[in-house]
Amino acid sequence: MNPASHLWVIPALPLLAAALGALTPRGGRRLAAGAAIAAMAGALIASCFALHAALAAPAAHLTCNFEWFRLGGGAVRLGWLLDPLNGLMCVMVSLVSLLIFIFSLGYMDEDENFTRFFCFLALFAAAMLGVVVSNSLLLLFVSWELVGLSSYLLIGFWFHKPSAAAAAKKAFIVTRIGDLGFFIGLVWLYDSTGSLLLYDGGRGILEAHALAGLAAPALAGGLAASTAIGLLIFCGAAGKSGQFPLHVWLPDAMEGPTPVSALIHAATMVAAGVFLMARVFPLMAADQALASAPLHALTVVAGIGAVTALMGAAIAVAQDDLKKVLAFSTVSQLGYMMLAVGVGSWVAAIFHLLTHAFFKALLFLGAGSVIHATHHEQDIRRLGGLGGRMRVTFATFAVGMMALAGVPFVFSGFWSKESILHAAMEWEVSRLPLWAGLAGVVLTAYYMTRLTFEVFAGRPRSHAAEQARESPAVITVPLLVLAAGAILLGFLGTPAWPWLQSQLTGAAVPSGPLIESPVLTAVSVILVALGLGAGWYLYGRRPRSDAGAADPVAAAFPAVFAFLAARMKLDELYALTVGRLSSALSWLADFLDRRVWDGAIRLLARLGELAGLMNGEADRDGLNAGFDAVSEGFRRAGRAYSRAQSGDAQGYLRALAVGFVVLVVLVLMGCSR
Amino acid sequence: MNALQLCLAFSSLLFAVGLAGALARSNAIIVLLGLELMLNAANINFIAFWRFSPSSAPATGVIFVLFSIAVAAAEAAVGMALVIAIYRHQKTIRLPDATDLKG
Amino acid sequence: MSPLPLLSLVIFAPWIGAALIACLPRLGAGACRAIALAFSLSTLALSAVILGCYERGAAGYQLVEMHGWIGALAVHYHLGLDGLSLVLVLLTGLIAPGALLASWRQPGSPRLFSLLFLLLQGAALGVFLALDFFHWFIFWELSLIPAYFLIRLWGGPGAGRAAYQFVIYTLGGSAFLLLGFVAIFAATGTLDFVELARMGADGSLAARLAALGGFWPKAVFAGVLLGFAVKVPLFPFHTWLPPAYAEAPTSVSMFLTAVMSKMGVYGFLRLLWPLFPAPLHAASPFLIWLALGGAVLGAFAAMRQSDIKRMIAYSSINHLSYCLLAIFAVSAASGRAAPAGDAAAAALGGTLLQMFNHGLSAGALFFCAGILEARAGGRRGLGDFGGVRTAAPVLAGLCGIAMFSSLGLPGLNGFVGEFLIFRGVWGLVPWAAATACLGLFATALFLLTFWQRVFHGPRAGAAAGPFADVGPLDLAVLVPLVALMFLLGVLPQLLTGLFNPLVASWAAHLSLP
Amino acid sequence: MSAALAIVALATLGSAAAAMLGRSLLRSIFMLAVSWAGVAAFYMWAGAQFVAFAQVLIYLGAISMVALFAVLLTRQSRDEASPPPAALRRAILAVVAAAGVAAVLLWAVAHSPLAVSGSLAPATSVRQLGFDLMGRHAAALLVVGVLLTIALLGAVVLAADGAQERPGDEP
Repeated sequence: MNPASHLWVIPALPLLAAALGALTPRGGRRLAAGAAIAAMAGALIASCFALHAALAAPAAHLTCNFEWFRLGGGAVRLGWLLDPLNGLMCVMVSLVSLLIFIFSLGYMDEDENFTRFFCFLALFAAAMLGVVVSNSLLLLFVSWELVGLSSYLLIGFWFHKPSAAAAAKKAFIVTRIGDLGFFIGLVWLYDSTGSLLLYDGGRGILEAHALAGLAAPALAGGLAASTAIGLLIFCGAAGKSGQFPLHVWLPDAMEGPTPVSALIHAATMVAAGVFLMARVFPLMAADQALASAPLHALTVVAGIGAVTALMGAAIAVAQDDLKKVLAFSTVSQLGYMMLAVGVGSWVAAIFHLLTHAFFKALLFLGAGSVIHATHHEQDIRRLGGLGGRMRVTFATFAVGMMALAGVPFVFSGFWSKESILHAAMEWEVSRLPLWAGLAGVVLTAYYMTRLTFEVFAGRPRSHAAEQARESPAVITVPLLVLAAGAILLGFLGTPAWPWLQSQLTGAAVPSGPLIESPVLTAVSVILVALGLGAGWYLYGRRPRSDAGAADPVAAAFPAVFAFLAARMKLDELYALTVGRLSSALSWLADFLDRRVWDGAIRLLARLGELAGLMNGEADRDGLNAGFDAVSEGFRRAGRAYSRAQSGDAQGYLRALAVGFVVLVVLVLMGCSR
Repeated sequence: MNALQLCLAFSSLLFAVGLAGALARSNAIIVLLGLELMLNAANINFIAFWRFSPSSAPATGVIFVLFSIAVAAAEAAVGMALVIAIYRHQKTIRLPDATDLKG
Repeated sequence: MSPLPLLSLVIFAPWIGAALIACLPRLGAGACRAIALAFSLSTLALSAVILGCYERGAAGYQLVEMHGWIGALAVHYHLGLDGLSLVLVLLTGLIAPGALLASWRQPGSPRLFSLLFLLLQGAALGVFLALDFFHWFIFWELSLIPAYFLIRLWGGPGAGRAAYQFVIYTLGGSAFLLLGFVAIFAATGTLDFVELARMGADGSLAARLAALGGFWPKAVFAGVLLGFAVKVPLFPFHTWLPPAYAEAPTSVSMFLTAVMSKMGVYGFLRLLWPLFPAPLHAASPFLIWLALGGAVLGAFAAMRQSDIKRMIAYSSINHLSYCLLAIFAVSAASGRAAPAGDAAAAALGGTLLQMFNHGLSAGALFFCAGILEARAGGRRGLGDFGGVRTAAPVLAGLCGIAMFSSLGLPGLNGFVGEFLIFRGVWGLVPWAAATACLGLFATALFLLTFWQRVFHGPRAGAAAGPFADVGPLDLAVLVPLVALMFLLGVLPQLLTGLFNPLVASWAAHLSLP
Repeated sequence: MSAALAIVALATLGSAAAAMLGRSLLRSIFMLAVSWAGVAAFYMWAGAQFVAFAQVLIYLGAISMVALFAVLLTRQSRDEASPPPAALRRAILAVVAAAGVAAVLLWAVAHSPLAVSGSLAPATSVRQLGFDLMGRHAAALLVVGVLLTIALLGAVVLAADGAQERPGDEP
């Protein structure tokens, strides 16, 4: 029995819940939420079974392909795929989703569109699981776009807020730009291989036969088709995963409810791009064999990843909104993952993806707990002193913060980040990703310390913060579970016991010493300590006294801080370039339509009228605007001619008759002469 | 004068009558009907030439007349519609009053 | 041959209904509407019967009816149905009753409206089923007259002008079409599509036209092309479309965009391409630019519209340009040493799917725009609304699904057709596919802007006061359409199965004479 | 034979003249119908039965009816009589012009060498006519069909209510 043939159950369960939620009237809160949570629990159990089956044979790619529809002589085929990568992602996604669904019960309790919220959440989970389990790039793309749709719906969940509506649109449009690249890559790939199945018993696009064909230097400049296709697919991944320069939507997406930020914009959806890169890694790496190619796809990925990692971390330093800090931190961490893929270690990327999913979901839910307790106060300058009031939240948030900062040995973030840095160090092409990664480490530790001290230390700086009380169990229990995950998950992939690595690659990875390269580890530990120390020195030593006080860094370097706080002005840059360009294009199209094409037709008509004028058919309406200038001369001439026109039809007829007679007589006289 | 010339004379006279009517009367309907008479006169010519033509095999004259009648029908329909339109605008169908197209 | 003349029944059933309404002058408004709806639904019912006896594996014409008619002109009463016609008949059957329901509460004489509408429906069906130019052209022209009056008499403030423009423009186009076919008749002595397609395939049509004079083959091709280009419309012959669609009453806009715009594409596939493979091949590099112009500039022009219906009209131009792009790309590639059969099959299959899908989504969008217009007392600017989703969540949901279907969201019907078109065009003319992606981007941009301004934000404009959600009548139209969007998005084989043999045979015979 | 022609011609001309002169519109139309019937009789005389049939059908059947409708629909028109001097002037000018045309035409007819062949009417069966129409003249037939359609459309448009004519341009 092929376990992959039952894989469709995993996305189908939440999809059913979503359909149920969509048809439930507003009052059916229990039904919608219950169905969604039950479906997620079912999906989690099914995922565990799937993972179990996948781990039984880690090297085998279990597939179940089927025909979607016939077209011409061929057919479009789709399929499901099961291997350890899928299995782990399934479990992670469904577990995090389940926890966040439960969290949402408490967080969204007062919202009047509660049922709709669970419907969208379930739709998202279904689509995300669809991305994970599909064995066809087409099916993956379908789910991919549905993920985008549910993200759109959830960011704009409070659609009556104009900012939320705008953020939702921005997210959809920006990711769509990337997706169009993905789409073209997909179409290109389909055209050159005739299939979109990843694994198909030797005929799939990730298998040797197809890759050999794609990796030939077919394009101008000795580029391989696989390089171009890989980069186009990377466009999609970059859009979804908030990579520079398509990251601009992610901070705005924080307009959505906090569980949404945690689930979609921290743990799962944004990681889908990294997952995609890992999934099609053989394709991305196909051009590595081509030594003469001027550009390798993975080099670009590594470069973009490094830039994103550094840029995200730098911007996060200067944000004042609790969720925006976390959002830019997500951007930065996603950059790390892409960097890992780019330097060839997709295993490290997935390792970091899994640990990041837990600790970032934890951080967001912790932030959600704070926001819930303070009645939607998100400005860190107006919070403060919550450590004593919300002990569970504080403790779990601190765990997440330390995992993210990479505090050594205990927390999962340390291990996954070390493996990325290690991979970057071993990359032969360039050292820049490593330097960027190390610079990111110190910034990460610094801004997370700043955030924690601003929110939890000192004394309350607003009424809302004074009133804050610990959140109910439905919120804190998921926090505790995630905190446990944020600590324990790291031990799955330590160099001493590389269980995760062996499973993902399907080949036994020999266990080595706990610390692979002591120098690198020492450097990164020192950097973490430096970041933590700097954060404590600036924000922890003397906590901010009131909300209006200036940030110590802003006081020292106002220009730099303002530039970073304005997100490096990238949004403005986009408004000036892409926005201007598209509105100019639309103006041009509209102008062509109204003036040129329509004008050409009218000109034809007017020419007819002019001919009429010359013949005396004076048109009372004259000529319309737009042609006045040209036609004024004709009009005058016509007016002169039209003196003869009395408007008396019978007069014309009479003139005709007389003219005829006169003409005949004249002709006859001419003949007879 | 042979028979063909008689026919042609007949048509000429009919044409002249139609023309006189179209010129003399001020009622648009009568004017239009005068035009119809002139068309009829032209048709008579076709038939006459066809009837007395040296090579009588092709029925061109007849066919031409058929088309001409069709066109006349179209013309009459549009003409009468015009009359009604003018009437609606001006409350009269006197042609001497319908001089909006005056230059 | 089928014992029952099914196809004639399909065409003439709406006309029988129209005659019935015309003959019963004392009919009340409700009875008129009921009769019209019943006869309009007949198409759907009959196409269900046709589906029953339709041979899915065959590529040729089925249920053929052929009777001698005008011997001297070699005109036969020749009807036939293949996958292409069947898809369009189904679409007509779906949209026409919906459009009638959309007019249910419309002021003005329901008697005349129903009568004209049924005439229009029958004429459109005739165009899709006739296989002889003689009556095909009669149907083609007859469809204009009721459309004209429907726009003129029930349209908005600018309807008179828009209707004139519509009729004059399309009549002008079809005059060239007619002249072209007169020349074809003079050259070949037949007007039968099947016969002419055979001649077109083996090149004898071009040879005979050339025998009339060297300039004729090109002139005839240009004339026929112009006739269809105006009807679809192909950029830049599209300027009649936005005012006509915008000023027409909702029901007529639905029918115009869903069915009548398909008549032009149908003409391209049924006549222009089979009859003139070589001239079309020669012209297609240029025509591809025009189709791209429609796809990209149409979408960008839509972005600038402030009138919702004009915006949807421009999106129609954009969507139909994809169909034309696919046809031209296939034509450009035909005759190559290695004909890309798979890509051509994808492009053509995508075209047929896109025709049907565009009918569904644009029809539904126009219907939603009509609801908004009715609620707002005739206003339909983007700025006249705000926060409608708060006031009318069900309408917002249904309209949103139609919108996402229109912008090609996977999982809904629009995606499959667009994917296949792009996949095919990429295989044939890659740069065109890449350029056309700009249109996809702009479509998303303007549709989401529309959605944001009308449905999101605080309640404003017409939605500030009491604003009713959809009623049962609206649901009766929208729910089937939306259900089909989901169904065809997941199971496109329901549709592709009908025309796949046809597409396969097209793709297999791409050689030039 | 010429006598028959003369009678038909006189009747036709006479009724046509009466129609053009008559005061009453209704009587004019009636006289015109008579005149058209005379033309039909002429066609019969010339052996073109089918044309005669068409003449009766279209002129007597259709055009006279259309004219009648037009008369009835425009009943409220102000009195036909123009101020006498103007009407008189127009009438005189009309007669002069018509007489001139008639004179020219008659002179041309009388002085042209018109040969007459065969006193027998050429035999044209309706069947043959049909073949001709659908065969050699098919294109013209199509064009005329379109013309009629458009004329019909135009007539309806013109006669339709013009109240909503020329609204403002689109925004």
